[in-house]
Amino acid sequence: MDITKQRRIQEHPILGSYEKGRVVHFTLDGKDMEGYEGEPIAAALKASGVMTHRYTAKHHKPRGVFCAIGRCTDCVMIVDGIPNTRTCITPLKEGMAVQAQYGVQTKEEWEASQEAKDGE
Amino acid sequence: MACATAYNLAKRGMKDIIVLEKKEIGNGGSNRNAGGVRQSARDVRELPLAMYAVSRIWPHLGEELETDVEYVQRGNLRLGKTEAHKKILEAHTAKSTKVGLDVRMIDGEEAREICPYMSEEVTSASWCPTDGHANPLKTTLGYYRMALRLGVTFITGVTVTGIRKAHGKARIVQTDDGDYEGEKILLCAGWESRKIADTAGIELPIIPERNEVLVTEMEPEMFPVMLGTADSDFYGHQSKHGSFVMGGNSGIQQYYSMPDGAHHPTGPLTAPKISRGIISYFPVLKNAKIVRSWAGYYDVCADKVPVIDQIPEVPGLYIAAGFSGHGFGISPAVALAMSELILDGSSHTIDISPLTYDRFRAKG
Amino acid sequence: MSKIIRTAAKEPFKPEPDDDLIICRCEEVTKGEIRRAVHGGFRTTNEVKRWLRCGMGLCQGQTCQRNFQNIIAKEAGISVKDLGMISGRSPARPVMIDVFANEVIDAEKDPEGK
Amino acid sequence: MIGAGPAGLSAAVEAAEAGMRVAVFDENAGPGGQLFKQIHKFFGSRDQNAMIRGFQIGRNLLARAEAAGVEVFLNAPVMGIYKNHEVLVKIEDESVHFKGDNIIIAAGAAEVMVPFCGWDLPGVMGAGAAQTLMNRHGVLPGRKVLLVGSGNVGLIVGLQLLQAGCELVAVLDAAPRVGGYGVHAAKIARTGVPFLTSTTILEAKGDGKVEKAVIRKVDSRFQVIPGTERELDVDTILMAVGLSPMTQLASCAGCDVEYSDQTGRLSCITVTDEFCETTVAGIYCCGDFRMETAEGASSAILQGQIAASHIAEQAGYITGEECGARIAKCQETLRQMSGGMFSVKNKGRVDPTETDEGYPISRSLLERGYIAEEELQNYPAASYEAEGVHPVIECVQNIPCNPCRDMCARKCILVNGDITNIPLVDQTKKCVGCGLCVANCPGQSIFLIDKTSIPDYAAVSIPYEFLPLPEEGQKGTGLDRSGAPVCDALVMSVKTSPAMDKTAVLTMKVPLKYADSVRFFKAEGGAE
Repeated sequence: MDITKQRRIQEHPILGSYEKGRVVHFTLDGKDMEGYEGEPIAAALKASGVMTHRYTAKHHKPRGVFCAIGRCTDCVMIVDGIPNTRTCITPLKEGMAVQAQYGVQTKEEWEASQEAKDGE
Repeated sequence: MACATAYNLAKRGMKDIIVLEKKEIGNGGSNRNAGGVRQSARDVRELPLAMYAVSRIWPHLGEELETDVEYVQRGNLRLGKTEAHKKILEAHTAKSTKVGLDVRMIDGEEAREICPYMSEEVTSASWCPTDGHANPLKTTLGYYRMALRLGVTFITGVTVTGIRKAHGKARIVQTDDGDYEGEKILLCAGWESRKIADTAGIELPIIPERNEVLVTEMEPEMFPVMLGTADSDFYGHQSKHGSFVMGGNSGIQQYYSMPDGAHHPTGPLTAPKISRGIISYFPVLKNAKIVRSWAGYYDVCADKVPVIDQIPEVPGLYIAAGFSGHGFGISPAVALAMSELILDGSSHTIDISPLTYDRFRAKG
Repeated sequence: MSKIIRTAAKEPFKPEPDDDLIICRCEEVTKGEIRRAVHGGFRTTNEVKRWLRCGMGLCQGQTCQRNFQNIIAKEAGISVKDLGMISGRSPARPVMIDVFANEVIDAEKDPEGK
Repeated sequence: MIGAGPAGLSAAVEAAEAGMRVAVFDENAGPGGQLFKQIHKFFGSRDQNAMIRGFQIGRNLLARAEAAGVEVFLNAPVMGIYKNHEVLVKIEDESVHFKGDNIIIAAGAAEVMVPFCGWDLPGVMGAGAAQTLMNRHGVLPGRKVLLVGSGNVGLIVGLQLLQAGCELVAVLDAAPRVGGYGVHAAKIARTGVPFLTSTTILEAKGDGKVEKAVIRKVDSRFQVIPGTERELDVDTILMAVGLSPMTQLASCAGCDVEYSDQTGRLSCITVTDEFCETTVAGIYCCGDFRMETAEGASSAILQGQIAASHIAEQAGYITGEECGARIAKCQETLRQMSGGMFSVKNKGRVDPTETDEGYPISRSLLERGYIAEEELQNYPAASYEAEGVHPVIECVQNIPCNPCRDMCARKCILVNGDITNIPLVDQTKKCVGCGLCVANCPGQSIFLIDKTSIPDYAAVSIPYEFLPLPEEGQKGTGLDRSGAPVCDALVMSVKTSPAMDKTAVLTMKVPLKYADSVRFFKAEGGAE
């Protein structure tokens, strides 16, 4: 999503404008996204209206940001191939590949493993 | 051991069984281990216990305890990188095959076929396809739950301080909660068995040795085998949950700190050492995140196999201790043997004759 | 930890309408599973944790410990004060194996890291 | 020092200024802990950072730490604490061993989360999470928000949601009364946000994310009243149920950790003595929100100073006398700040019927978040009549705060005796209408009223912290304390100045008979 259309506070009555890094591009499940360099990945996703970060391993339920300070670990995603990355405290960088996490896998891997299980 | 033995005794109809525990259920070694259910690389004196457990008990244990003990029988690889490692592995393999265990030496290639994530540096391995692993927490607690159902009473939060004789027989268990009486008393308190046995005039050559286990976050299913190395860099497996459970020790930490009973502290040097061990065999795991580590104490016996015996000098006293870090896998069989010792006067199903309490002799 | 005498539950387990409520978010353990564990004889924080994995996930019980303790306490009819706590263990945050492996012991002697 | 929040930094400054060598480790990319998301003006006394916004306190502390030569390691989570005060710290891709003569654990607190059906849906968050998103990162946490919990954290976040531009649908509390300071609640209530006390959340509903919240009433014993279920359209549900100390590092070090009701409710804390020393000698623990004082961060700062002073004395860097004096001063401030009707000893146990001064308690403030007009007569400073412009102080609970007294150059405002006493107006002194008390009252509970200067009209001055800032001559509606529209209002002036620190003082003209009713301004056509 174009950064100017995101759910961001343009001017705050107390904080004024926010000091932000440059605009960077990253991908979410292959889709092009925009955010500010150095802000947490979760902040960039929230600004773009992304709610679901992952689906749980056991009940396959969606989860999103919960504590936003790195403690609850609910917001984890696969970032540049590494699963269980806490997006609320991982700074965004140009070109990052962010993927929703299914259990601890990508959607494709997860679907393949489910099929394999069903086949057994 | 206590939970499993109590269960076996109650299953055979014994009444009035009381289990005393200082802290909580499953605080000892049966809970604090990496879950190996192994026959390979064992001392031949305890191999009958291991082989009986693997062939007769583990396959049905989950059903019997009405819980998933996560038993996976997909083999054990013990890995080597050097000629010296290979020699260690070959020696174990030779001894085990002599008593009928299906274990053989394989090369690095074949090991990588079994477990494709392994480093190219691995050049040899012993392979025992009937070995495996299980979840120690579910197993120990599962035994507890079933024993409870069969009428066993467990009393936790009570510290045993000694065992006293009455009329020439072991009779009274002294605790910080007063005296408990029993016609038969089984002592299976890990490394702490030693000081309790002492009060009954029996000295067990057992010392504590701290080991630590690292637990990773959940990972995709990668390998079902149990792992160990010739050099004992680490041992462990991937659990059903997906986390890797890998144990080891620093080789020096036990000289620095002795257990204080209440707190099971980990040392600052051990986890890094185990981590290096894991990466050197499985570079693919380098990005896996450790979420927790914990420590437990091996009850290391002078000759590295346990004492499982009734004590003629103190009639009514039974001891199962000194498992030296490999008690979990055989615990279902030990419990069976011990229940027979207690109820029938001898272990008639499994041969435990080399594991007597009075076998220790000075060398030379 | 104080003395607890444990014997088998005399009454059968009674389900409650909100038994499927998730308590441990990481390991997706429900209220009903925790209640059932207490009914089955587990009475301390660690026992329930080891039996069900609640508090054993990525966050190591930071979010759920208190909540599952409340359920144990209510079910067992005891105070949360008597349940014991999950012990804090290294690492306090998830840390990659290769970071753990990469030890620097003499930072003090060589503060520049040369 | 583990943690570069208010406790850790203040302890570091104190120790470094005493001559000790200090290293601070923090897992975050920036120092300050949760201070940098605190954008409200702090309560307390002037020498304890009153009137200063949290993030500014953080900046001040950092500057002092830097000047004192404190070494701060960021992105450096402490992995474990071992025997002999050894710590293992993750720094970039290394695990670095450090040893200290002493360790202070100042690892902060985590939000308490209470499970309800659907609490795992995306869109249910901690109130602190929302605060982080909007105040640190400038991102809206949601559009239509339901806030669960009316303690001070909830109330503070509630106002911040409004400031960020979110719609706050309601503030819920299971208790029959608002938990936090009435003045905090009143800031929200007058914008029109309803307070639903004796109400709990039953369920968060939605397809893959929060779309609705189901709430219901409970009785005084927290038992559900059947048939009271109601659905609210919201996309975000925030929980502000409380904070609990992070104890795992202390526990890892072998320090005793236990459940205690020291905070007024049962929570798990690290056991410490009066100097913040744990049961492991040389390891201290402070600032983890176990002290529920006016501002968690202020008490954290004081605790940090106590711990560091004690360490400095033990290690021979300051004399016993010096240490004793410093600690006594901190402890006295802590005592004062934790007094009043919100003190630990009163909280949740007694339902006071009158203030320390003997005024009746405002029931409306407790139940609905604003003072009912007919209750105002109970409070002298809120209900007196005077010629010309004069301050009306709607601060009617015993809370530890007194900057109003210090801000008035004319000495119109008095806070006698304890800091928790309710402010009074000295009518012999003449107010000049400078508005500094209005802008700097952390509770935003002071208004200037002038009923005599314009025939048939009154001038009402209110604190205003929203955007867009209304302009002189702008027309709009005057809202009462509950946010209900009362009359037309015309903006006469909007004052800002550095001394007012981002709180504008908006003066509006309203018909005289509404002078005691109107407490907020809503611009015509625009959102509030």
